[in-house]
Amino acid sequence: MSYLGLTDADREEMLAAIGVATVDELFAQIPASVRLDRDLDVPPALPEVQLVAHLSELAGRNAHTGVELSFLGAGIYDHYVPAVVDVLLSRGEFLTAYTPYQPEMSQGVLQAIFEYQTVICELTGLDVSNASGYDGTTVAADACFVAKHTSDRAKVVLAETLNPQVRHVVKTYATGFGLEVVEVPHRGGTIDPDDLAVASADAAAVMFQQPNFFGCLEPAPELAAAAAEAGAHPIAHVDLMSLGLLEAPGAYGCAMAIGEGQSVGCPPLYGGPHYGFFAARQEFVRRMPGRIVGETVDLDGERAFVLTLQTREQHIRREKATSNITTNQTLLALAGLVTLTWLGPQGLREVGETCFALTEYAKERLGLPLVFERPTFKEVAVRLPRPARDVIRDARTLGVHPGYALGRDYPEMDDVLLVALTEKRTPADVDRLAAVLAEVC
Amino acid sequence: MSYLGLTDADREEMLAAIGVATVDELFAQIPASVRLDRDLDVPPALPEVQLVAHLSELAGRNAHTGVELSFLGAGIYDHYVPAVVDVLLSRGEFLTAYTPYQPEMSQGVLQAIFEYQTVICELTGLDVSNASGYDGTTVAADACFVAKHTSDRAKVVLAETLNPQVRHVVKTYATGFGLEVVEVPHRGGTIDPDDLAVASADAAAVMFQQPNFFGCLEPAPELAAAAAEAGAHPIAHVDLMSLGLLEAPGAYGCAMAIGEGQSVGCPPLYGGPHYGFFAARQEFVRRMPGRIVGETVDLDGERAFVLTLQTREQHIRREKATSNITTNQTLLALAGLVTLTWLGPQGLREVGETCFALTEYAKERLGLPLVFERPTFKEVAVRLPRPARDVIRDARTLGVHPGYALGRDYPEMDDVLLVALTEKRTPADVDRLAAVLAEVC
Amino acid sequence: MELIFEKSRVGRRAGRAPDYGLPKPELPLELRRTHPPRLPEVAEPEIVRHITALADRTFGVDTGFYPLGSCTMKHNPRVNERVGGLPGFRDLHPHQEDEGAQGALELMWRLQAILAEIAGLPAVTLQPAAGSQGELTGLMLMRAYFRDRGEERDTIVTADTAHGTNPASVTMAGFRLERVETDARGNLDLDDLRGKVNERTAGLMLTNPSTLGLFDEGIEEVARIFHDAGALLYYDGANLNAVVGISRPGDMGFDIVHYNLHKTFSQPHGGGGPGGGPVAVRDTIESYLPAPVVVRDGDVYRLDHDRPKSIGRVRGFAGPFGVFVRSYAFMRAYGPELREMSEVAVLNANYVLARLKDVYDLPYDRICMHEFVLSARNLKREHGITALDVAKRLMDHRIHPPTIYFPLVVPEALMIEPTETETKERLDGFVDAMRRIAEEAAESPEVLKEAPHSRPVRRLDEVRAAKQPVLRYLFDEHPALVS
Amino acid sequence: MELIFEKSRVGRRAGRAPDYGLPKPELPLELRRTHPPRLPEVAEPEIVRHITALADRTFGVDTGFYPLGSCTMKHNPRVNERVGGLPGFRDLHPHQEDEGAQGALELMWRLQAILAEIAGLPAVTLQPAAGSQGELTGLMLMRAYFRDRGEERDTIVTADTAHGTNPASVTMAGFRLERVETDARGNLDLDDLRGKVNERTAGLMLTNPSTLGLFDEGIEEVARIFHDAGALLYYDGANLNAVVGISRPGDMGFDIVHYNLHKTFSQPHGGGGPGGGPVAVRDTIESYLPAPVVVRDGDVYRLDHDRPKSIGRVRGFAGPFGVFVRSYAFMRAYGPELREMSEVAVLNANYVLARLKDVYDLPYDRICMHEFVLSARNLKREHGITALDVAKRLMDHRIHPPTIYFPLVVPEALMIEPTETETKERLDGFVDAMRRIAEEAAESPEVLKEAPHSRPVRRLDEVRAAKQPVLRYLFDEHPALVS
Ligand SMILES: Cc1ncc(COP(=O)(O)O)c(C=O)c1O
Ligand SMILES: Cc1ncc(COP(=O)(O)O)c(C=O)c1O
Repeated sequence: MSYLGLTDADREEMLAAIGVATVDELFAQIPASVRLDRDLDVPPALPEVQLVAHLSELAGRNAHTGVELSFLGAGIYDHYVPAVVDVLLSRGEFLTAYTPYQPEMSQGVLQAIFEYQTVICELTGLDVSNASGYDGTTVAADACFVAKHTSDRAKVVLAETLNPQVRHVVKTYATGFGLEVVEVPHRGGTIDPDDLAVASADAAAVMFQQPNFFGCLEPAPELAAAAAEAGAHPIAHVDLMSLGLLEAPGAYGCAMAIGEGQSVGCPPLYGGPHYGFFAARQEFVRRMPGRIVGETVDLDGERAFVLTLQTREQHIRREKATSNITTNQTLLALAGLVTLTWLGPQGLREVGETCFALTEYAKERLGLPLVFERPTFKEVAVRLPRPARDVIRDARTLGVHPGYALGRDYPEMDDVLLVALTEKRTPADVDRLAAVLAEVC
Repeated sequence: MSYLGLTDADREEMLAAIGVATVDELFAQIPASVRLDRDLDVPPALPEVQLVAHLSELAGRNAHTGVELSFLGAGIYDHYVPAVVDVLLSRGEFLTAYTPYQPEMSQGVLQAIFEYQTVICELTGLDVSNASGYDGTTVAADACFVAKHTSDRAKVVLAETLNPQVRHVVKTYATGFGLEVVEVPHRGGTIDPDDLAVASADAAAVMFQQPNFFGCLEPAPELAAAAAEAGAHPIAHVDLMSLGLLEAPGAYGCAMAIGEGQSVGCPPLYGGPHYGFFAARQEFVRRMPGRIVGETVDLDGERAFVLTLQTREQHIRREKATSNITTNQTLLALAGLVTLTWLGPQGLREVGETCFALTEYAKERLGLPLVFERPTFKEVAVRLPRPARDVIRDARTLGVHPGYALGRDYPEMDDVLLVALTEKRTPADVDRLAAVLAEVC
Repeated sequence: MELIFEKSRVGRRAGRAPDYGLPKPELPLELRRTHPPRLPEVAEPEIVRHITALADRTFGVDTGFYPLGSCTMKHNPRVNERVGGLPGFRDLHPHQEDEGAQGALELMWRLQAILAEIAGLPAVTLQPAAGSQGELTGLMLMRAYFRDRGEERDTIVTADTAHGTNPASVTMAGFRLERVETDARGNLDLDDLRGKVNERTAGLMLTNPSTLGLFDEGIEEVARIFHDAGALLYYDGANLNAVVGISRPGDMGFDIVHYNLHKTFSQPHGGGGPGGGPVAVRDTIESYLPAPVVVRDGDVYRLDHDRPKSIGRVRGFAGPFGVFVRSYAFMRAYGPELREMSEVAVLNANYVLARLKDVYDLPYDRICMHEFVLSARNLKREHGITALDVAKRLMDHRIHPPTIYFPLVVPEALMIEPTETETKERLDGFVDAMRRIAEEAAESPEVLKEAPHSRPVRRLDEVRAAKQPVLRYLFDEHPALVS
Repeated sequence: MELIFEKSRVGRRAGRAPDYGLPKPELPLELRRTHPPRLPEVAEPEIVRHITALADRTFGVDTGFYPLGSCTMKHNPRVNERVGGLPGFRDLHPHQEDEGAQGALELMWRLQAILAEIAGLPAVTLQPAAGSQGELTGLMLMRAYFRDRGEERDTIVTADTAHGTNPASVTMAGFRLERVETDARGNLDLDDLRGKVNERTAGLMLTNPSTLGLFDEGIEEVARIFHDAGALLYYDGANLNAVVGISRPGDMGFDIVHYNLHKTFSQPHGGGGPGGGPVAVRDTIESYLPAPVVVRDGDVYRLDHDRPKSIGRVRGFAGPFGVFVRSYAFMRAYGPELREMSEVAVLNANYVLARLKDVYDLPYDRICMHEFVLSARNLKREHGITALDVAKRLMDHRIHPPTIYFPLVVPEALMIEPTETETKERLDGFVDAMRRIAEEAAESPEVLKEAPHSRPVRRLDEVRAAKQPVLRYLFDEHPALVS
């Protein structure tokens, strides 16, 4: 087998050294009744040539952004991933290393994580970041857990304009956490601060999304204020790619900022793996979930990096840990670091400006009624004369995926299409979308 | 600009250190009359996002083997390039290093070339190999040059069954080398040893190809014998991928063995870059062109590797050098080394057996008259009821490229199609080819 | 080495966004960013060198032997990276309609089928992001299962050898924890166990082979005890690499199983992640699985979101798809010979064990499975040399240290997992290094105390890191660099 | 470090070919291989580690500063690797009909157009595989040009500063060589030149800026001399990086120009290659260019093989296409700002020169272009320290040495080409190292003589390598490993 290196001679010598005659003897400790007495019933082995052919055939039956002009977003965005990221992903040292438990062996990955934590703090305007969570949904559950344990409150308030998958995951975790989940409906596409103030009463945390799931810009500072007013921790669920233009959550009083990192450094990849980021104010650091890298010195006083504050973690604190997370999303988080380094402050700002401008252009070009009057950033909800699902089906036959059917999550929005614009789309692409929609509507 | 790192402040400091006020002053030494007083008239700069889009658009207008079932060969073969080659090509240290002039900085690439030279010697059955030539055509010219300077003869004999491009390049170089080129016609698809014996009289070298351009197996040992008999150096142009099954040229008396390395480790890539390999008997080593790596020891007596026998080379011998080559094809040659390592002796043998078996299957499945009775290896010439060019055009509309039109090089073979079979093609692919040919013929 | 922020200079840049010359709209003032983020300003050449330099300071399986116990640091085949990068996968949007993702859905469906066969359980969810989340998912499934039955069960039993994620998951899932002892042979102590299982017991969480690398010889009785009490058994799949094709958790009596795709099925560990933690269950539990689930109707595959009894989703979309591509490719490269993968993993471990047990203490002297746990307590007693010292000294042999101080039941633990992809030469190199270190413990203990001697840094002041945490770059100490 | 053959064991393997279960045909006995080749037998994990270990022992631009004069070791943008790997390029067969290769042909046609504009000459062939082959092609073009005119010209003039490939190409092309001296300012000596140009002169081969990094101030007069004699001028484009968008060889009076795509236009050097050496010519020479040439008919592109006056082909197909993709992408990333590329290359070189000329001898004290040549003769005279010693000591600063002992007209030459992609910090680091080494030459010369001290190997016995050549692995000394 290509991946195994023992020769028959090796096996003989090794069995002799162990003092058994056959490999089977090594499994004698397994009761016969629970041993599998037949071959696994799985497809036969494929040589690499055929393996690649088989997977290429499967890949060939997916309508990816290279064969279909797509305006899908709704949480996962087709931003450009720079080629320098390939350098990171192709370095075997990063690819095949694990969690840096032994700092002397892993200064490179430790320093990279420290740099990642720094850019996350910079973008969110907060003090501390962990080394990544699973994705934009699980970090939301983590944040609620932290909020509960840093308040003596058991209620969390979620904006209805928060990504439905995020709300869904929070609810799944809530039972185990002993949390009550309350949702605040939107008014015209965003959350009303007064509604939020009411709901926030004795809540541990309030979570809203900026830009929100409809693509609208929330009155985030007011929402954060309303929550804080009620003694609840304001938590913003943000898009890193927007933070070159939009205010940092820390700057308008958020206790924590979390989100899905995919838009920065990861291709859509049918939903993962991506990375969730988690940033918070200093006061929460000892309740934070996940790995955290800190700076220290070695015996010679040289700067060095190491996993720190581990007394929060499961391998030390076990049932008292702040989380059970072990394997995280380091490699993807580092892809985010590399992308942000490549963009720099100007690049990040430019990407935001281009997406913003394209979205305004789309609003006017598509000539369809806007569902909400609110300002937007890179995504807009338009009303169609027909059910969005049907329009999508018809548009796809013309090689264009026009966007996301909001009716999937909001039954009353069956005729609403959510159109996402990244810097990879051009005005000409928007013109084509307009033409196709005109044709199928 | 993404690739330039000087800030305005840097420029100021640097100009000051130089003692000039502007960058323009640095170009004062260029006579005004030969300076370009306008911007270059070239297309505008593209940000990476658009650059990738532009090149993807160009790539999208090529019928590659992923979108067309192809049986093209005729010198370039679609063999499988293993994924381990990606590891080599993605390591920046190999990618961005140059010729290892300073051995202490380049032991890795030097050792790799030494390993490459070794596998080439093993496959060809010869004593020495250089670090690579440009491709399978230029190494043929090199070999003729070596032959001329190791004999006092000025004639080279080329088999008509030798790749036409190879013969063409030898002729282009011949004038400068002061060589006369004679060609020996084939009889029924291969060279007749007696014809060759006659032509070889006072020739410096005789070059034939195994398997030959028609895919036929030459009576190589007899050809080599006939040449040697006449005092001419027998030179075999071979396909590395065939040498797991076919006899090593050194074993049947060849003085040199050369060829196009593409089939081992390089994708077709519209013709390059690939690598030409050059192996010879010990006696020719000091006349060989190109880089050669040798083993030696360092000051501590440790084994180490270094470019050697450099007195052959242009940077030392100038007009007396054995060649003018400087930049060669190292990275591709190393892709060949990695591929041969991945295959090992069994793998190489298996690839040969699979190609050979598929070719026999194709002969029978296609049910078309064979142009030649000779045994073949991985390519076969079949006669069509219509001009091959027309058949190819029609077959391509059905998504199949049936092969190479031999009429391109052999006017008398306008109705002959050369079909190549690599291990990437399956019996089902051959069946499809048969069906398509049946339909368009 | 400098941080990327220290290589930053105002005005340098690499990436640019296209400017399509459209009018520049204005953001509402109160929402605009006030201070630009201090992202590094570096041109591409130094970005590439920075990544390269960081890689040079990182040790991976590609660099050398990495016997990190419990983590299954096997070779990661490169063809998996190649297929993982196919545009048809990489550039596929997760909201794409099912008709436009048939290839991806078929891959997931096929992966579910292979995983089910390996576990000996019929139903699989691919959603969990890693083993730990698989555990949490499994416990949520238990809760849903009992609630549906109207049973009140609030306790989960774990072994004292359990990995920390097990108890942590128990808490996160809102259960009470009950710990059971390990007996002299390294199996669960059945007497202790019997006393701890009752009508409040929801289930057991067990790693088998255990974190001691030993298969629980009483597993059938263990299963009987829980099932007789109406409780369920959860299998922590971290050690599945020992038994693929040899013994199936479902046949052992487990009702819920998680897999670690990044361990057993070779998703690269990526310096900490990503991973994948699919969960397989008995048919009695299937209806509670997280939605969506990949189903097949005739020749058509689709995501089934309509699962009324589902515990709900535990992460976004249908799971870490890129991990599925790699693990599926890995399994297809082996086929039924996956059994050989586990056989060699166990053979390699036992060979190393056989060659080391005379110089290090072996708390449980048995044939091991894919890994084993030695103790350096003999070196500590005789020379004051700890497991940590041994670990640090191994670095000077260009070997990554094993897992140390775990499991907790073994003092000065050295948890060694060679994996199946190592050659005998590598194993011998490790054995020689470990034996040499044992000698050095006697001859020159100070050399060990000072180790490592050949790494970019020496031992770190970890206390300072925790006492005065510096968790991000402090720009204010380097004003010159700030934009 | 072990050779791959020393990691080989009989029976190990990685790659397998598919077996389609077809009947196994038999080869004619006399053609069958008698002894299997002793290729390495290694499984994939150790192949990957071997490549990784070899890479760790190789220094590239990605590793650090690489001012190898005359080689233009600039940063290689990674986006070029990405587009170079697009299936539409990578998997395109060169015999594909033109209709099936329109994208590739358009790319080559566009590349030709940009190259022509840069050279200021109308016609381009992309075929030559590297600069040296470009030279040979250029000389063949001269021969064809004069033959067509019925002129008998057999002599080529080159400068004493010329790179070795120039005279070597002259011989290969069957011409006689005439050498002309360099004057005190580093320009061609016009008096010497006039005496050597006559009716037998086919042409001049010149690098401008020269290998001294100096632009020939008399270039107009030089051109006049040759053209008046009816001869042609050939431009060795190795140093084009100094003048892109600033001065065009065609405008200088050159009739034939080669480019080194792997230098000026960033094709990665790959440890020695591949490269690309396109050639541009005046319209009077166009008809002799190698066939095929890429031409455009309306919106359709095709390979034109029908060139009756062509010198013929100099390599397979239409040239190293993968190199074209990278260089074309590189040029499109710059656009007209290619001028800035050259400006910064010249600025960087002059900055380093300004900071070093007080400690090393500067034979020609002028503003330089993209590179410059210092001499260590002062160190040799005063301390016995040679250019070689300086080069070896630089390695201990993790800097690749410059080109040494070339050009031949400068004793103890150190030929330094920083390129445009280096930051000021890198340049300062190099300056500091060079100055420190000059101090060490006085303080502790033995440290330099013994250098390098920090590389995987120390200085090598190069004489032994040449006297007793070992050019391949000697299996017979390791019988155990042989299959
Ligand atoms: C025994 C055991 N259980 C659970 C886990 C957690 O798995 P993961 O890291 O995939 O979350 C691990 C690995 O860290 C482990 O070793
Ligand atoms: C001045 C000069 N001319 C010609 C060449 C030959 O170019 P190439 O290496 O591309 O064949 C080189 C580079 O080696 C050079 O420096």
